[in-house]
Amino acid sequence: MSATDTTPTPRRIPDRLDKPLRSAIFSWEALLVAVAVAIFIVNSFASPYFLDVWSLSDLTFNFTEKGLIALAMALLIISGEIDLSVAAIIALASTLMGMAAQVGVDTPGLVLIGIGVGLACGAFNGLLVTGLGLPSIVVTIGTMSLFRGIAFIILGDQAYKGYPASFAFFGQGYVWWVVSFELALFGFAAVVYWFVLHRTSFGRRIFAIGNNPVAAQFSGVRVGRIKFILFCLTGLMSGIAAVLITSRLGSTRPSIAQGYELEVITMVVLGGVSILGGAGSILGVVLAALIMGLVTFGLGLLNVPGIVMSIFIGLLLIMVIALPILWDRFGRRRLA
Amino acid sequence: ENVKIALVVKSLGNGFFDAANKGAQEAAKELGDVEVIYTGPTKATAEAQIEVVNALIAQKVNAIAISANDADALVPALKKAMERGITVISWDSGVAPEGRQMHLNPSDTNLIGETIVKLAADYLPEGGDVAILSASSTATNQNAWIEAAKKALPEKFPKINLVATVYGDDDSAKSTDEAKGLLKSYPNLKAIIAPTTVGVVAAAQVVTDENLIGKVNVTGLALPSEFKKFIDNGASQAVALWNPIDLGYSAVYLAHDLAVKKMEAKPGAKLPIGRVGEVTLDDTNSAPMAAPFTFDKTNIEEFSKIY
Amino acid sequence: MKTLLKHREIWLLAAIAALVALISVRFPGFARPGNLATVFNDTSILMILALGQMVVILTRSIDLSMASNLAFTGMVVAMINAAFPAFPIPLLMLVAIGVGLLLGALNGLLVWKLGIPSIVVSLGTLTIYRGATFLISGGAWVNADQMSPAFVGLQRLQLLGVPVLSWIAIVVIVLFFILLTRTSVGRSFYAIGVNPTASVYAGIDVGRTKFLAFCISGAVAGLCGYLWISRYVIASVEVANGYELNIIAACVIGGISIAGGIGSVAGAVLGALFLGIISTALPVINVSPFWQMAISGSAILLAVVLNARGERKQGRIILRKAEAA
Amino acid sequence: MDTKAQTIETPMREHPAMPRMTLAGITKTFPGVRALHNVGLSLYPGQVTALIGENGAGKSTLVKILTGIYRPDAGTITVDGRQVSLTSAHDAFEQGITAIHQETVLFDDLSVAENIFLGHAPRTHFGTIDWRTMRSRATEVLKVMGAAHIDPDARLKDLGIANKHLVAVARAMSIDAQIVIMDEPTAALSAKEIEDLFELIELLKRDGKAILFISHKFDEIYRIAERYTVFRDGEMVGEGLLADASQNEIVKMMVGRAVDHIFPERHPQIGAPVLSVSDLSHPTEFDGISFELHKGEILGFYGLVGAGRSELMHAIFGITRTSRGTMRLDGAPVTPRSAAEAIEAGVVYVPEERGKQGVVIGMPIFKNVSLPSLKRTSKSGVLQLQEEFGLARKYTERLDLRASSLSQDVGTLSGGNQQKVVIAKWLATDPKVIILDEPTKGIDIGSKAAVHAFMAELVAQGLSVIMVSSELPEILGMSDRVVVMREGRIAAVYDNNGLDAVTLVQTAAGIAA
Ligand SMILES: Nc1ncnc2c1ncn2[C@@H]1O[C@H](COP(=O)(O)OP(=O)(O)OP(=O)(O)O)[C@@H](O)[C@H]1O
Ligand SMILES: Nc1ncnc2c1ncn2[C@@H]1O[C@H](COP(=O)(O)OP(=O)(O)OP(=O)(O)O)[C@@H](O)[C@H]1O
Ligand SMILES: [Mg+2]
Ligand SMILES: [Mg+2]
Repeated sequence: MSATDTTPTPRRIPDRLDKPLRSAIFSWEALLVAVAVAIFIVNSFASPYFLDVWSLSDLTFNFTEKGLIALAMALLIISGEIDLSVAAIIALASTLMGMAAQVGVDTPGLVLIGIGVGLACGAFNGLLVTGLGLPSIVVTIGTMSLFRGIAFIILGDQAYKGYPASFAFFGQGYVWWVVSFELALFGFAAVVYWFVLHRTSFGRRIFAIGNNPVAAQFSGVRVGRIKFILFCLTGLMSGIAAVLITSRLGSTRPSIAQGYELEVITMVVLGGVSILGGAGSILGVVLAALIMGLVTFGLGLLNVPGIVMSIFIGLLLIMVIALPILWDRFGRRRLA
Repeated sequence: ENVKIALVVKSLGNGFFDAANKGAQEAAKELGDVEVIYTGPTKATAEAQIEVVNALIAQKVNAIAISANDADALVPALKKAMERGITVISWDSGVAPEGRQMHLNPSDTNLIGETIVKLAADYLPEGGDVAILSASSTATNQNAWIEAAKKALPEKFPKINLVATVYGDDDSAKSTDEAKGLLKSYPNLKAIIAPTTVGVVAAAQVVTDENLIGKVNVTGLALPSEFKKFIDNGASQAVALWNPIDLGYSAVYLAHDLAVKKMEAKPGAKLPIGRVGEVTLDDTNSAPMAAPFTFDKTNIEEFSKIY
Repeated sequence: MKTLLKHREIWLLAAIAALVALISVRFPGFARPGNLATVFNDTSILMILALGQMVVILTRSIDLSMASNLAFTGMVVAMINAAFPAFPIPLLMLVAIGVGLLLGALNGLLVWKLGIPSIVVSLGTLTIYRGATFLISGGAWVNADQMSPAFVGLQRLQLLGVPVLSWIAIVVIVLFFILLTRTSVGRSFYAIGVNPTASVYAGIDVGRTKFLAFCISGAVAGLCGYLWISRYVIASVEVANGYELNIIAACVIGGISIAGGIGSVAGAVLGALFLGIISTALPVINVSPFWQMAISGSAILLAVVLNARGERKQGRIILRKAEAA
Repeated sequence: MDTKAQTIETPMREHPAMPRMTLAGITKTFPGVRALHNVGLSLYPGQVTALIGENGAGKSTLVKILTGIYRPDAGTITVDGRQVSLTSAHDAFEQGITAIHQETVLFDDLSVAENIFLGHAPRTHFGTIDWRTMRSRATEVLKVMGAAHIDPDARLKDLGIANKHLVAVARAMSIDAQIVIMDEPTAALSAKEIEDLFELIELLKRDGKAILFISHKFDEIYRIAERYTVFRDGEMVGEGLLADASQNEIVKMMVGRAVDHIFPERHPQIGAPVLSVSDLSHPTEFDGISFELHKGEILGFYGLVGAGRSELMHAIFGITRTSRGTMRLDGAPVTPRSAAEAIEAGVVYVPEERGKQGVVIGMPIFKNVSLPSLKRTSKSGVLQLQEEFGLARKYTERLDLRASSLSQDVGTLSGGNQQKVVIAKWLATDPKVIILDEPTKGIDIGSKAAVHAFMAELVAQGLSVIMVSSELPEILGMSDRVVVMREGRIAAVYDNNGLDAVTLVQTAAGIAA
């Protein structure tokens, strides 16, 4: 970044200075790829069972549902907001699907209900945040209790089961050989979200809002409307995740998906999305999802308790963010 | 090549399951060719347990013996395990029949239901109000016991009046709040029945703290080592439990027999379990291990050293 | 300033009084002083934690790791007590505060020296501290039987008819009151929350002040680690799992602005009390406990909406003078 | 605290032999901007030194260095003969330096008393803050300043901008300092308050304090100061006794050339009304605003700080909701409910706070330029980078933007070049009316002239311009007509022929001529 406007430049301003390769090599995504590959290799050596197509396929279930939500959450966090109620939305959507299943609603209807409830919950969050101008972190801490609370009121100590047989496909079915429906859906959604965030004017506006909401508003970006849409999207993805997880478990309890919100946010932050908004990429989030799947599954194969895995994830989270800062600081001191 | 049997528990760190693991290791030694993998999530949720099951499937274990956090949610994952040729049984807290080959009840459900009420009734010759403090509202075994207890009440204990059932989620803070709530709402409460090792400790501590020793009797299912203090101080007269060591032993023994000796688990089948004896499967392919054993002042000292 | 803040707390107090009155209709004994004292005692730990969290929130940060810190410290003191029952309890409490402070300082250092956003730091340490709890204990529980009578009994001792736990809460409340209203450090927590740039101009080291806030929330979490374990007489990895959100909820209900700079000791205490009453009263008045979550969720939303109204900038009334003229 | 002891022995006003504070070789560079280069300055006890320079000359930067907010890249600071290093605001207090900063840096949610005493509050015997003493001392300080009407218990948020500024002055006065720095202290004050402030300064002089006074107003400078130092483009270009220098000489030092060459020659071709605003009102900010803007016209908006001009423009641009009134654009009624709608209608706004409202720092130049035009540069919502680069190049090159590439982060550009990006962004939307709010605030001389020339070019092409400015020369040099606002209302509208500065100032301040 040695270029400044003090040096006289020709009247013609180039589009960009050539450095795509260099920046790609030193990017966050490259760091994550390196971490993912390293974990993959370590896993292959540590457990003889790891390199097996079915193992690798089962591994994906550890992250697909959370990953789907993380895609939308990434957009929301890039825009400078956050949604802590996603897991509670899953609980409520799943509960209402269960209710519907009890009265004989069939698979397509159940899917619609799950997604619809998710969307409605997202819209409720969005309305409170953008309509009343409340801080999203507090609003969604509130709705987190509210949504799951409603699920508890409806279901109490009961569980819904007896979903139609065809409903099992979403969480347990395979599209082709070892490729599960969940994985395929995640892959498809990742491509869609990548396209939306990085290739459309909507995505551009999300970045603008995250970097400077006021300037974005003064540039004609409808900040409130876009944030509202992002809350709806996050709700929608939570609804989809609710369909998948309900189908995978074949039953519903109000305590379903407890604690998912923090895992989803961890995934997003690990993926290089700035918690302060304005920066991030879908590729990073997908890689982070993969890393979390690899770590949890790999350590699971070694029968390491889950809690130890979470230490690893926690350390990874802080280190991956701290390292570039330390690197930068150390580098600068050496130069000075 | 050793036979790998996974003993999957509701959550790690629970004294009850640690004792079961002790029994499992004993069974492994006795059977000779068995390697026991003692595992489970740290959080007692079905989702976490499914991840554990998936990892076990990938390790191609020969058998899984699971104490489930949720009777239904684990079914798909365990079905997948069975499809991949793994023997699956549940023990302690059961799985719905389609998710396992057999279920080993620690004891007869009706017998447990009756016993927990009896423990309260024995010390209430005049009768009175009692309440139940259970674990999580989704815990299969607890729900079955409570059901059985309610059935036994009118016929066998007409003077006992069950006023409430509350849930402490096997969380000591929540159980404490619930126990306090019970004492407040029902000033005439004579006994709290907690058929869960976490809840029973919380309830006994509350009774101790509120100076209600002698007025309210805490009873239920408790590990002697964890509960000795409250028998000693009088907060509780007696509690019951089966032997978790035997339970772990039996689970591994049965899993081994089904996996290696290819015994078939079908209604009416009689399956031997080494030193513990023999069980007979009922028409849901489940079987009780033994009658619950009662601990009181006379024997708690001795058993608290064992488990 | 005074009047507006006072209004906020008076409203909350009124809401609590209404709640108590409502409960008394169904359960007449509830409003008895003795019972209210019990409610206070039952809510003490949440109050203390909320005060610690408040200090951090005042500085525009957040500490998600308090509950994990509590679990870790609780396990440490429980294990010490199990291994050395003779270890004096007051000293053990100091150990708890010290261990908690250390963990808090670690959060604070990462925020101060590396400038990582506090939500990321504490999200990381949330899992790390709980994982560390598992590592030091090997996953095993410390049971009632392994704890010494003094360890368990201290907070239950009655002093002037009030349990020591309540006294501890009272002392902590008073200390926080002094800290936040009578010391320059306390005022600088507010200052950097209200306007970090102006704080630099006023000679406040913003990073160091945030670090101190995290040290305080850590120390408080450590103290509560001991209190929690000796109260519920079981130390396990799962202790207080997810409780961080209750603590934040108490702060939010108490009118502490998540954007920093606004909040009071009375607010935090009343916010905690509100949640405490809901959780202790529902079982008492026979409302299914399954309603509890939805009720506290609605309370949070209501509190946020009302507080946002109160904080809304009034706008300058430059026209008033012109109109009068 | 040995500075206190020395106060007493230097009461001499007539022969200030020793400077109280001396700066030498101070250099400070920001990314892309050299704010100060090898400057020096001396302050004498009992004397006021005026620091003079155009916007962006580096005056405030120097103040921030003296108060420990910024650290200089090079140079020395000597106080009472001892070299000191100022690494935080706290160090500055300890050295007996206090300042009224240009922007009020105070705490909205704290009380007035605390705003005055934060960081140096009086203590009780126990070392805790003594609120009672603090309140009474705040009352005292405010009274000395002639601001007794401010309640020390009021929350700062609830004060008007002038009163806030008085609190900032009170804060500086509450510190028993030997060196007092005032960065444009009169900008937000009314005539009476300015008189009170000058009395206060006389008092401080008599106490032997050394004062640095920054102002753009020469009458004030000649009235209160003994010495002057002039900065131009971050360098010191002259210093001496005011008694020896005429205003013209000083202006020449400041600007480096004759003043009347700054504004472009114009031959306005005024056409039909484009924008007519009638009775536009807001509950608290402005009331009953009616005016017309014609094709090819530059309409100046003048007023004192806080007159409500920016708020009015925000309303016309759809950011703020109005309570009453109508707007017509080319005869058709418009009621923009968002900036997006205003832009669609053809009204665009170059905001006053460039960094906050103008550019999206963190995004490259071309993305900033295309942001309001994304509908046109993308195909059914899909970005077309080449279109964007094309658009950005067309307009930035036309404005002679200085940047190394279009992918450079706007944050790394100088203020003037950022302003060009904002203007390029709007030109790309093909607007009818362009509102410029303080278009040359904080812009260096070269860019300033370029912006003015460009404004002239725009109207020559048939656009209409509203220019909000607090700089009289700019208003007088550029506008065809001038609207003067006072306290949220239009005080007068003048044609700009033979209009003089005095009339404008008096109208803006509400003083009868
Ligand atoms: N924090 C900063 N980062 C980058 N550039 C800065 C910063 N502060 C000031 N500058 C630049 O340094 C130069 C000097 O600014 P400064 O505020 O000192 O001017 P000034 O003489 O006080 O002007 P004015 O009369 O308008 O107040 C300007 O070009 C300004 O844009
Ligand atoms: N009393 C006040 N309290 C807080 N903010 C104020 C006050 N007066 C003015 N401001 C702020 O100053 C900015 C400009 O205000 P406004 O539009 O009223 O004045 P203006 O005539 O444009 O003056 P200028 O732009 O020269 O400051 C706005 O952002 C406004 O919020
Ligand atoms: Mg300045
Ligand atoms: Mg303005």
